[in-house]
Amino acid sequence: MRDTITQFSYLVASVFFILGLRSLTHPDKARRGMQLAAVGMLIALCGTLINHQILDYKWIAAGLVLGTLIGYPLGMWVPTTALPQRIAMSLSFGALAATLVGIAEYYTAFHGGEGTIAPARMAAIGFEVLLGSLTVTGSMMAFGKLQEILPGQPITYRGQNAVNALLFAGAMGLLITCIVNPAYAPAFYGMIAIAAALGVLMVIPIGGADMPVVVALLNSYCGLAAAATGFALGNSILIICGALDGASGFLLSILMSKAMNRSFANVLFGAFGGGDAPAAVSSGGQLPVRSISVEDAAIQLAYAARVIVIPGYGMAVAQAQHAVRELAELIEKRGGEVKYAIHPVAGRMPGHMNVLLAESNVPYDKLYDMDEINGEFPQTDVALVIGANDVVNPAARSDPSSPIYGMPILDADKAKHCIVLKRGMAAGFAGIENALFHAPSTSMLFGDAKASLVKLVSEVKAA
Amino acid sequence: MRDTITQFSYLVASVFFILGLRSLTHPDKARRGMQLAAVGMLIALCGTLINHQILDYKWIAAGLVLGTLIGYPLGMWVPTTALPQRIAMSLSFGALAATLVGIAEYYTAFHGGEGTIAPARMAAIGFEVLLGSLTVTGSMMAFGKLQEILPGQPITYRGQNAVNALLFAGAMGLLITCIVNPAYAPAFYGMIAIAAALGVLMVIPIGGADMPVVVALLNSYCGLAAAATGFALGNSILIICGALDGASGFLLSILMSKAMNRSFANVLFGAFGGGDAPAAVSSGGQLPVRSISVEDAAIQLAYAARVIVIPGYGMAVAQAQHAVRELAELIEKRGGEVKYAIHPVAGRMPGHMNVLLAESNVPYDKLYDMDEINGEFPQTDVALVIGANDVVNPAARSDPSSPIYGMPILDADKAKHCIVLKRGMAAGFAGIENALFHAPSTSMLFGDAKASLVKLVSEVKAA
Amino acid sequence: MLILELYIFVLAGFVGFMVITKVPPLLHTPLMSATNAISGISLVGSMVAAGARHGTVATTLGFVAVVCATTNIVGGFLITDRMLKMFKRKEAPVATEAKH
Amino acid sequence: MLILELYIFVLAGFVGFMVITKVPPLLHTPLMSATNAISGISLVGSMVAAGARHGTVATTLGFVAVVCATTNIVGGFLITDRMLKMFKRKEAPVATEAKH
Ligand SMILES: NC(=O)c1ccc[n+]([C@@H]2O[C@H](COP(=O)([O-])OP(=O)(O)OC[C@H]3O[C@@H](n4cnc5c(N)ncnc54)[C@H](OP(=O)(O)O)[C@@H]3O)[C@@H](O)[C@H]2O)c1
Ligand SMILES: NC(=O)c1ccc[n+]([C@@H]2O[C@H](COP(=O)([O-])OP(=O)(O)OC[C@H]3O[C@@H](n4cnc5c(N)ncnc54)[C@H](OP(=O)(O)O)[C@@H]3O)[C@@H](O)[C@H]2O)c1
Repeated sequence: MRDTITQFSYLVASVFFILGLRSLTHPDKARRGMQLAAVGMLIALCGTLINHQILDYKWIAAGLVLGTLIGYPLGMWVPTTALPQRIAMSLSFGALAATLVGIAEYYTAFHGGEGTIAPARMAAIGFEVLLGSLTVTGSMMAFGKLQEILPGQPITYRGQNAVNALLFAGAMGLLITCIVNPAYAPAFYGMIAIAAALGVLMVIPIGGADMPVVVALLNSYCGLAAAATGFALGNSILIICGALDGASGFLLSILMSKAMNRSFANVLFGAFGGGDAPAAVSSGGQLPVRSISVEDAAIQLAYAARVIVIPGYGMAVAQAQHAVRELAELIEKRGGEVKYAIHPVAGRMPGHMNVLLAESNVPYDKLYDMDEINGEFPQTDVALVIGANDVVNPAARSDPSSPIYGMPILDADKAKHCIVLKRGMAAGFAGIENALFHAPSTSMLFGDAKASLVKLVSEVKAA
Repeated sequence: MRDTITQFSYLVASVFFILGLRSLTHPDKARRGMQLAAVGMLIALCGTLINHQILDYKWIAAGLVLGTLIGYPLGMWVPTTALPQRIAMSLSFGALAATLVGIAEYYTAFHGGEGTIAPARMAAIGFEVLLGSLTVTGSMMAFGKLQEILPGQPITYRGQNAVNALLFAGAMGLLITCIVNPAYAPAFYGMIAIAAALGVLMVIPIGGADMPVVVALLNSYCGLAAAATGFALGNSILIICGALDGASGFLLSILMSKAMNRSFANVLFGAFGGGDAPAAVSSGGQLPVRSISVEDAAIQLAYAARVIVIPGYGMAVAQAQHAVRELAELIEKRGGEVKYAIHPVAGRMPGHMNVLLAESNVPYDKLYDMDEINGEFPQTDVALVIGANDVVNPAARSDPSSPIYGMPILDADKAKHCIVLKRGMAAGFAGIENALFHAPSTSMLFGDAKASLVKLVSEVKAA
Repeated sequence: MLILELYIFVLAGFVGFMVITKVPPLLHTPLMSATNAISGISLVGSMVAAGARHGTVATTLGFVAVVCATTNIVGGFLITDRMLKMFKRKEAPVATEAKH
Repeated sequence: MLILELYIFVLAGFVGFMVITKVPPLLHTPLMSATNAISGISLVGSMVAAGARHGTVATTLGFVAVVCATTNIVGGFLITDRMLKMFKRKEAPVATEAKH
């Protein structure tokens, strides 16, 4: 009886989760939908609490309280600019939970449990801890790189991929050993250790700016781990959520590499995208650069009829989103029209710019996807590039030798004038020159994006 | 072992089915996709043949052969104009299969079987035979009305709905009896009988032209019956196909009633849509009608720059689709532009007109949905209405008292000229006057659609 | 067991709903005949009934069921294919097919 | 049993695929945090491990798992809601909300 209640609570919860994700197809419905999903989560928990296997509630209660205490700040206080690392971190938490459950399953089976584990179940547990521990360390590395605790540059050495391949083979071997002879504990724990090491080694050679792709990919691993847990425990809701999670992570990573016009393989083994640092020094100088004063820039903007704002990672770094909105509203008050052009991989994660601008109350119907707006640049008076670089690099269109050649970009160079806000001539994450900055129609407004924007606002007010 | 193979074959088949239906989102992919689904079906069959419960193959073989012999002509020789009744018929076959399997299950359980049936399983079997037999008789009635073996008019008598409600209650009562005491056979067979009767009585009061809605609805019942079979046999593929079937039937019937701007309730209990007959005589006469000669019509069409063809049920009756294409091609050869406007419920089933025109090789990118094309009528020289009536009845826009008021229509009356091909002044299925036929801009070309079109073709050639 | 089947039913319902809503009116008739063909899957149940040697009654019922289901499968897939074959773009159908 | 779970996995995969592909780039970041929150469902497994009295080791592992999962659930849903709250139309947000 009790079991049936539990099962039904899970069924209801799964439906609510699906409806919740489904609601994300439209911003108006999204919030309601996710609240429904949260309710579903609550139902599932209550359904579990009545499970007859649970004899002792104090550790559960303690865990719930402690988790809430940690979770609340992570939910309410993390700045939107720190979202990528935030997601990487919670990913490692999720994976850790799955792994530990798997280990507990294995341990209890041989300490007071049946004393053995059926092959199918062992395989499930094996995949669970394998993917789990790999994701734990991997996403911790990703977190470190995104938080810039760890160096962003790819760390490479000869025969790296060979080593990884070897380790992977080893882990698989141990997994099979476990399935054949589950009682042999060393194989099990050895497998976990290797997987953990693999997680580190796989992320090391990947540049900081590629982390989002890695995170998305790890997200799908984490999902698969959860699904495996479901198979191990015979728990359908875990299977369903795992599948949903896996699908989402996988699709997003595909989408990102596509938008960066790079293959998965290239992202994972290309040792590419070492952050701004490497090329920062090399570039600039040779070619002419027209720098512009705040006053002149303000005049141009004040009298522009059509302005398109192109935000990039730099806006996130400078936390300039509020200043941007202010400026835009000023221009609109003066009769100018302002649109925002959002490149699919502007910033450091999918939808990064959308969230930042939404945070500063820019109505989302003013944000245009690349394909919608690219045609409008020729009729645009000023393209205002705020801390964007690679996503407006014409080399992607023109220069087959460029590493980003073929990546679709925003045609800022086709606007009548283009004003670029950045601190110096440093390259973007791709670490390459950007001809746009040297184009005759372009003028650079050097300095921190936020500082410059604040100045611009007061100037435009004055104008 | 064998079982696992069977199960996997079912899993693969289910995936292929889903992919097949998914492919129907685009005509180019559709064919491949459905062939994949057919392969899936084959796999499922092979998977079943190795089932160890099967001891004797001769009756299976015989059934397969006989079924193929009956199915082939039904697949290859049925004219596209007879599709609605064709679908109704195969629906009754499917439902019959489900019902018989259910009965066999029940029978064997008490003759050489376990001697009893667990409540859950009994409930499943009960729903299976209940929905099944209801669908069998119901869709046979629908077939009769569509094939015009039975009178199209709704047959009504006082307290009809009360009687049906009573019968339904009775069936439910017997179902519960079965669940409580499965051994009591009379309850089981009585339930089947009542359900069968209910199928007949529920369809009797529904007009011939509403049959497509009924068919779609019965389709979803049939799906649910199949799903119930799946629950009874513990067979997942039946559950999945049942759910797919149910969803499709349900959505289509919703769509149809929406497009007719009628509620389900109205369709099912409204005793509406008695076919052309009732109003046929009453209408016409009073108001002026401008009839036009073939020659004049041909001239108009020959020199028209923009023509929109509006096909309706009459085109299906007259089998005029090929003549239509011929005429259209002639006009195009003379430099005129021809588009086809397809109303969602033109004809007698969803997509009816699309199939007919596709059959006569009209490329599908010349077929426009109502919303796409309605705006173009004012710039149209000639709207050529071929056997359509209700779907171009302005009363739906203007006259709140009209039974079809609020149903979206094609604005043929807004075209510069409108030529209507029909045999007389008879009403459409809704059985109501059509002001369009009396409009000053409209001229009627009386006669069978095909005959008139053939004449038009030769005249236009001459012009 | 039963609960798992319930999960399957619900999920399949979701899939069905999402798939069907994406089918354009253009192809609604083929859709109807396609679901008809697929519903013929009840054949797998019928075959067991017809072949399990559960006595004449069961066998006969099973036999008839097999006939009905087979009819739907054969007829359904054939007519669907026949219809879909007819839908063509303005360009030569070959070109269209080549696309995929 | 296992096979039924396989069905569930496959069907859920379909559902996930179809649902996610419909999410516009605008909401990809909330999507990521939403899936993160939902992945916290592993809590149901953790709770059993923590409460089943299978000895100190299992209980400890379970306890840590519960903490991690809860963190994800609480943090994930809160941050998702926080983000979604920010997406507004040009009209007053009230109006927008009222629509649904
Ligand atoms: N969105 C995703 O999902 C995703 C995922 C993976 C990789 N990526 C990659 O990330 C890149 C995103 O392109 P992007 O154009 O948005 O950024 P970007 O190419 O990385 O360039 C950012 C620019 O902002 C400037 N900047 C940094 N801090 C600034 C500040 N405080 N004030 C003003 N300017 C500042 C930097 O130049 P200075 O140092 O001279 O100021 C830098 O050139 C793409 O190459 C994309 O492939 C994106
Ligand atoms: N498509 C669906 O899914 C569906 C489902 C249920 C109900 N319906 C209903 O069916 C109706 C369809 O509207 P409709 O305009 O397509 O058809 P309609 O309103 O039924 O009118 C058909 C017209 O064609 C004429 N006609 C019949 N045979 C003809 C022939 N051989 N040559 C020339 N004309 C001929 C008839 O007039 P004459 O007798 O004077 O020739 C009749 O007025 C709508 O009311 C709709 O609600 C459709």
